[in-house]
Amino acid sequence: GGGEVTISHYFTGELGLKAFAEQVAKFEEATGIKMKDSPVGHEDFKTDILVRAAGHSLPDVFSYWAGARVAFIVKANSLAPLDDLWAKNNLDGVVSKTIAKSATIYDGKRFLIPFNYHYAGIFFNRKVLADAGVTEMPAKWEDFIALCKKLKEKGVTPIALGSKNRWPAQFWFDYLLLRTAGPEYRAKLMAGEASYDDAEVINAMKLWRDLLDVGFFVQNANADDWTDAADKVARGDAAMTLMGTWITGYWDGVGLKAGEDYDFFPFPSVKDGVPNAAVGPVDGLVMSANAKNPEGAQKFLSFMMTNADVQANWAKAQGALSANVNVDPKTYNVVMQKAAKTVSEAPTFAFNYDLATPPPVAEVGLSMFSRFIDDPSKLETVLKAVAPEAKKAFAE
Amino acid sequence: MERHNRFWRVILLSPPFFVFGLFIIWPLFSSFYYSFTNWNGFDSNYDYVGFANFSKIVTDQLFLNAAINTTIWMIVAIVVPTLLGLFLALLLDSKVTGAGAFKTIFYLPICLSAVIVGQIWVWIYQPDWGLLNTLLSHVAGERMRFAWLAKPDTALYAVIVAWCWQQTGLSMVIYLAGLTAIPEDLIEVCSIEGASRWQRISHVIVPLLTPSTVVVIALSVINSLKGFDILYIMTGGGPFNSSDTLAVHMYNESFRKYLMGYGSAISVVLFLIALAIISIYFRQLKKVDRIYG
Amino acid sequence: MASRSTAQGPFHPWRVATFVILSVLAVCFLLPTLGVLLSSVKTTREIALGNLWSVPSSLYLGNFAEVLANPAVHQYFINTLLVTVPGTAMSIALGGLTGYVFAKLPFRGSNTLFLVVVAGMFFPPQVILVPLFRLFNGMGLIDTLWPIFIVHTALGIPICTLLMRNFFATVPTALREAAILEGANEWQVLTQVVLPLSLPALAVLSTLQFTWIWNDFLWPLIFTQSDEKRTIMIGIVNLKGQYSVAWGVQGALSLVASLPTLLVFLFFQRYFIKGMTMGAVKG
Amino acid sequence: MSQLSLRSIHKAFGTIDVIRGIDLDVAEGEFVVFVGPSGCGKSTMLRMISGLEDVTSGEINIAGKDVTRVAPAEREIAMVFQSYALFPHMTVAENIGFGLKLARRPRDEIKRKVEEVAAVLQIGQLLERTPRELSGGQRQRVAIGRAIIRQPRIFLFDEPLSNLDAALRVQMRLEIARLHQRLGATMIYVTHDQTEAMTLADRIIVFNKGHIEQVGAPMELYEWPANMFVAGFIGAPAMNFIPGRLDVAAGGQLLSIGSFGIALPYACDAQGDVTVGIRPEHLSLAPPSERGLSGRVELIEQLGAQTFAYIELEEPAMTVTVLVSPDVRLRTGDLVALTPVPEKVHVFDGSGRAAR
Amino acid sequence: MSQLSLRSIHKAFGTIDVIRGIDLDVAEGEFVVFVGPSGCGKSTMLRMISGLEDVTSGEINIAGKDVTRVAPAEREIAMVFQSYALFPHMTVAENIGFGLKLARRPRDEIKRKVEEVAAVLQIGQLLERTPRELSGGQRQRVAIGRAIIRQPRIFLFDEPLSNLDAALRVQMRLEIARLHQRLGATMIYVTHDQTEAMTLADRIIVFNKGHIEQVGAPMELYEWPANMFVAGFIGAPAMNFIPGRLDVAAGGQLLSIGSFGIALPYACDAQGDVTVGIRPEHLSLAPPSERGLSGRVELIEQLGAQTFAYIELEEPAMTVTVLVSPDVRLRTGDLVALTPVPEKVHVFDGSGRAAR
Ligand SMILES: Nc1ncnc2c1ncn2[C@@H]1O[C@H](COP(=O)(O)OP(=O)(O)OP(=O)(O)O)[C@@H](O)[C@H]1O
Ligand SMILES: Nc1ncnc2c1ncn2[C@@H]1O[C@H](COP(=O)(O)OP(=O)(O)OP(=O)(O)O)[C@@H](O)[C@H]1O
Ligand SMILES: [Mg+2]
Ligand SMILES: [Mg+2]
Repeated sequence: GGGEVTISHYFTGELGLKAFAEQVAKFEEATGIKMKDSPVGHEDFKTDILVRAAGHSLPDVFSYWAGARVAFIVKANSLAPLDDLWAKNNLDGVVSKTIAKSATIYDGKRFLIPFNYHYAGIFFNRKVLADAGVTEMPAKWEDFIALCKKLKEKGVTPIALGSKNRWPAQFWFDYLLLRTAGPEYRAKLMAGEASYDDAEVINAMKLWRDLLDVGFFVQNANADDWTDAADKVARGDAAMTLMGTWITGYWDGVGLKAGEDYDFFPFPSVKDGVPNAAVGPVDGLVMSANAKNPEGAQKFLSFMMTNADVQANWAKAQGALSANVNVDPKTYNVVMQKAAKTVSEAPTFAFNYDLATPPPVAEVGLSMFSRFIDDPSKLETVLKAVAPEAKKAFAE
Repeated sequence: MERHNRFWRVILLSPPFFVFGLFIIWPLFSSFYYSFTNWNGFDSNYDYVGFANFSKIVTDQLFLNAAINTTIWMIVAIVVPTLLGLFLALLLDSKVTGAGAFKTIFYLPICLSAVIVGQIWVWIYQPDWGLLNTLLSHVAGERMRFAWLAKPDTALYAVIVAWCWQQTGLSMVIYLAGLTAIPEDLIEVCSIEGASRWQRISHVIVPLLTPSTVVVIALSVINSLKGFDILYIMTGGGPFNSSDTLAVHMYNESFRKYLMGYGSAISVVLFLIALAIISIYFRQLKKVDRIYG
Repeated sequence: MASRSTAQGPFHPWRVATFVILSVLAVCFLLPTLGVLLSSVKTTREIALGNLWSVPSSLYLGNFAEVLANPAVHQYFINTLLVTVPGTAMSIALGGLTGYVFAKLPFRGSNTLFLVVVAGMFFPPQVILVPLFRLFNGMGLIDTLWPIFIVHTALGIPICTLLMRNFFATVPTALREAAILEGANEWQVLTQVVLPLSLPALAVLSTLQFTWIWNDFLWPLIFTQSDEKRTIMIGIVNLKGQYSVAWGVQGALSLVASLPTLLVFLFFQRYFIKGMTMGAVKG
Repeated sequence: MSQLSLRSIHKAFGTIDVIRGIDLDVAEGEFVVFVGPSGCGKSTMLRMISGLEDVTSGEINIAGKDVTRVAPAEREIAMVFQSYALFPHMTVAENIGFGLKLARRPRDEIKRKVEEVAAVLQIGQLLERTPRELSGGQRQRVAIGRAIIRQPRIFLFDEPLSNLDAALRVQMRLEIARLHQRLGATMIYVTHDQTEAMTLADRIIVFNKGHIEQVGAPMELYEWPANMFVAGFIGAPAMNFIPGRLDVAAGGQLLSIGSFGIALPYACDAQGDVTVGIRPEHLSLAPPSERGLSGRVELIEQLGAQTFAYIELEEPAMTVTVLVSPDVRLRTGDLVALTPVPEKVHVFDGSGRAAR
Repeated sequence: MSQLSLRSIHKAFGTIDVIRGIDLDVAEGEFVVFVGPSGCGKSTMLRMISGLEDVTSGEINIAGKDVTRVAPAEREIAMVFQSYALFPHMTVAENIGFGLKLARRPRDEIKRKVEEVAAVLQIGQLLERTPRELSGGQRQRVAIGRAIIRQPRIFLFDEPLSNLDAALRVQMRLEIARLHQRLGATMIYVTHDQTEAMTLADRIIVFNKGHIEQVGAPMELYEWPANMFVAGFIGAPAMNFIPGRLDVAAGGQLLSIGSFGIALPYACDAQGDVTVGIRPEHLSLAPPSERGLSGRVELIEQLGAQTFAYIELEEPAMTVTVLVSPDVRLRTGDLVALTPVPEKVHVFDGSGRAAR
């Protein structure tokens, strides 16, 4: 149809909004279809989209976080399956395999067009590490500990964390659990088939606690935003932070140079024999089940996905990686190229915690992390309390 | 006359009651309907669960926590702006130089939106370079790095301070109004009877300000029951629910956990609490009316 | 008043003390506001590096330039005015009608009804979010400014009713009766006699309602979707991206966005106190 | 045909009967004054006539038309309120012309009529002021102006002068009297003020507890009160009430107060214990040696033209008020004898009814 | 030594002189009444005595001590306000005992004193009520109670009875008189009410535009007013002022009003055009055939004990008020002749000064 397509998304902020609008404009120019755009800040987006769903008035297309959240609304019959679209546009050849496998299929059908994705790694200030005499990045847990010790001796706080909004802490849990208990156990835990007082969880958390106990983390992590943590690394007050690739967009924005000022290395392996999974969120576009203009919406989705130029520009503005394999890696900066490579080489791609487990459980877990960070000595009590709460949350 | 009155009551009340009924009362009740279901907001299928949501409230630790926080919030948010507003009003009433400018300064925070207020106070409480720690460091002589908003013991109170900062101006203005309503001759009686400044305030002015106090308290209660925006912006109820209030809890359950049914049940309870408070308020109002009318 | 100020003799230690105390408090009250001011004249980078509270070495006006030159911001302002002014006026008008009936034409059960209306002030608005969305969606009004105007009108009715009723109660009943004997009907009594005498109450309510509606961002967030329909507070909120914030611009916009409410207060201030005295304080 | 007639009017507020059966006819052009203690229902009656208050039962006729259910504005009445009830936000001219404006009369007609009325009341130069710029008397005049302009059949006044100071009250009272003469309109006037009632009324209606105690011309009530209530209520200073006894004696009835006896010059249908009512001006002072009620001067009040003495009687022990003629010189503590004018002595029986 | 003495008191509000040189001595135990037109500065003077208002210049002495700069509470005065100024949140007992409580007197002493005072004022049974539950008269009593309990040297009353209705006013007036006798305290009393001033005052101070016009005992002012202002102000109904001429004639002075002449029985230091002042009770009515001021009866006011006639004179054309003796029967429109009592005629010169 030639009518309007309504779209709602959480790409706000100065850069995000502008870049997204540019890409939408390209689509409009190319097809003559008008898009009706509705950007909402991403915290408010959650409320907004729920109200609209409850009001039976979802936009034709909207951005959403792949994983449990999409699964949740798929279960509520709010989304339209996109298998035809997928096949027609031969998206198998366009979308990165790892991402396609992990993010697009729910209940056996495709519901999400992965727009771009992020990868969480340990980003660091090159100069600080160089000053500490570090040349080789740690691949093993022991090396990582040694690195931290070295930094600490130099008077630099090894790890910055800004967990005010809770989610930045989750990557630590994700990686530690994935690296010790493996992706399968984690998937079970995320699905409610394992318990938070299992030994696997306790072990992972204990590793984390050890880091906290020896003061490798900045003080008052709960008081900082992730940007504050990024700033600390940028300033050199801290050396590294475990964060998504969007941090590159933020750093570029304040004038840091990729590869010169900052770089990253993947989360080290902890236990032998456990595959090195990559963690990160996938931003996707979905189509609502009651879309008023499904044809236009599908056109939009395929255009956005298949057009390499759009993908490249958009990924750059977001500091993200494109899910489109045809995007020339050279459009990324050096650090991002490295990240893309890491992901493509990773055996599995796992969603970060709050996208991997259903929202009610994620609430419980995220609260657990910040409670734990506030007082690591309470680990056992915290986990004991969380286990039944998580069970209850799964029940709902 | 009565016939005429009846006619006009209907004419005059129809528009407001239509608007109020259609856009407030009806949505309110239709929202209450969901408190008997397990609706998640997205799904058009949901089940009727009777009073299950309400019995869940009884065992919900977070609800209890939020209820306690709301009570604390309400008490502090009533007491502090009321007393501070009264204090300011009394000072300003004594015809001090620049009273107009002072009034504007103290009222200024009300003009700011919760979005803005929340952001400013986050900056104030920032542990490393925030204003509060910077100032405290100068006083204490050592570097202060306390994370006011990140510690469960202080987060709620830190937000309340911001809240009080914003609300005091309103109490002040109401008290200033109340002060102008105190008959001059009662104050004159005080000087003739030999009341000291303090006696005049404690024995006469404050009791005579009771009608204003009732209004100030009512507004505080209303605003603190609603108290959501600023809290949501500053702590989001965190760290780990330590600063949840009932409104935040209701929001979390409904919109973050997608438990619309349970969230509605919480809002029903919230509404009942509000009704209880308001009828107490009205009873008080009648008493005040009888003495001061 | 004379007694309060003159009975103190030639030297006024109290006055000096009062002034000093007030000044100290004023500084305390101003400091936070200063934060907005500072953030608006610094670059986002400077703020991100923790230099918010320092005295700026040079004034960076780029934030203001960006805000003021942005056509979207102009649209936000227009939209906000388009909901705030009619919303303020309409809620006062409807509250005036109910207030008039409760004050001058009471009937059996009117006190209970009054209580129900006033109770409308007490619940958190999130409660009615979803039903209202459905209602307006059904009316086809989503993504227009109408729902915001309507909801603020409806939500304003309780406080307006409360204050208008109390104020009208201070207008002598004899005036209404005199007008009725002259052949006025209730509508004429209300518009030609009672309302013109209630200007202070109107000032109070105008200030409060204007401030509340102007500063609100929940309803515009939910009921508008396209950027051309958004209000200024959404504009501020949306400056925060998923992974970034433009602090400086946000500060500048916040400052600009707070001016109208301040101006309204200053404009109505004189009547405000008087209106409060007669409307609110008399219980 | 009477201008106003009230037929067994009752009024209850909730369960409280405030007006309990009022029947009254007022002739065209008559000036009727309602008096009575506070709370007896005068204002309520007036408001029922105006239509501002519904009657609970009964019928109100104005000019022969039943107006019991007619709207106030259509009853052809005008009311002047105690508080003046001027609209503070309107000028004097707007206040006076308000009714005409509501009736959508042409602008110049309103202007002309307002000026006419203002001329009558001599407030022509005040037309552009607002009420707060007027003195009490001027405000009252404006209120009256607003009433006059509508040329009503009946004017209702509810204590119109009670907010004015003494001198103004006298002046405004005269103006109302003149106005009544000039307009010849029917007026119903509620007041607490003795002087106003006595000087203005063609007839005074004495209310008490929602019913009428007595109706009559002022001097009729003054001289022939039907009962103790009216006797005590009309006249200032009030009539002295002294306990006495009435016995049959040779040649008539003997009224004794303590040991002092008066041969009543008229016949009384009472006997035994009675209350004797004597107005201050009907007691004269004599040296203590003379026959009379003996007592001692407690207090003397000289008002210039009049002097009142308060005399403490020996028997019965009580204080009575006496109007002293200007030529008598008295001092506090003097012993005196009081002799009443027998023809002017009122006798009330046990139930308070005048026993004449 | 006088209890209160005021020495050349001036008061200005901004640039407006409100009090322009007041000198006054009040003896211990004296009851002094301030009267004067509205806005003449009575209240301001009272408030300066109380200390609520500063004097601009001048000196106030109480009991020989200069209190000009002393705080109100230390002047040993008590003040009763027109509005009663009772604290609505306190019971009657608390209101009365307020001053003692402030002075931190023991609880039982306060209780005892409050009960004593309540007994004096007969409000013992009201002690636990709040002011809203009291009638006007009761409130006034409580206000007086609060004044009495402090045993001040001087009581100041600012129109204390003006909010009460006529009957209550009479009653409270008597109570204040009794109170004065009982306490023997110095009292300064502001009023608008003729009767209150005449009956209560030992001395009346007539204020006008911030200065004193005349000071004297009530009857002194009534009979010998120093000027037209006082003559017109004291006495109700007011003195009639008629333009006249004073000429020297054989054997004395001849005062002519129109064509009617009176041989003045006393010497007057005026000549030519004067104003003649005659009180209503000093004009007597005679048939029109008799010699006198001829006129026509315009209006008759019968107040019961008194009857006033308003006579429209032929020459000069004006209306005068006459007190008619009860035995004269008059009707509106009757032609009459008025003869003044020559000894009681006042003559005022061009400047309004009594020319005697
Ligand atoms: N609206 C009302 N509701 C209930 N009772 C009323 C109302 N209006 C008057 N009353 C009662 O009716 C009685 C008569 O009142 P009304 O005002 O007629 O007295 P009044 O004779 O005019 O007294 P006053 O001389 O004090 O003006 C009083 O007891 C009063 O309390
Ligand atoms: N605080 C004030 N500021 C300015 N002018 C004042 C003030 N108080 C009184 N006045 C003026 O001083 C004059 C005298 O006022 P005051 O109250 O003493 O008169 P009053 O004789 O008591 O009058 P009334 O009989 O009406 O009570 C008036 O013109 C009044 O307007
Ligand atoms: Mg009345
Ligand atoms: Mg005065």
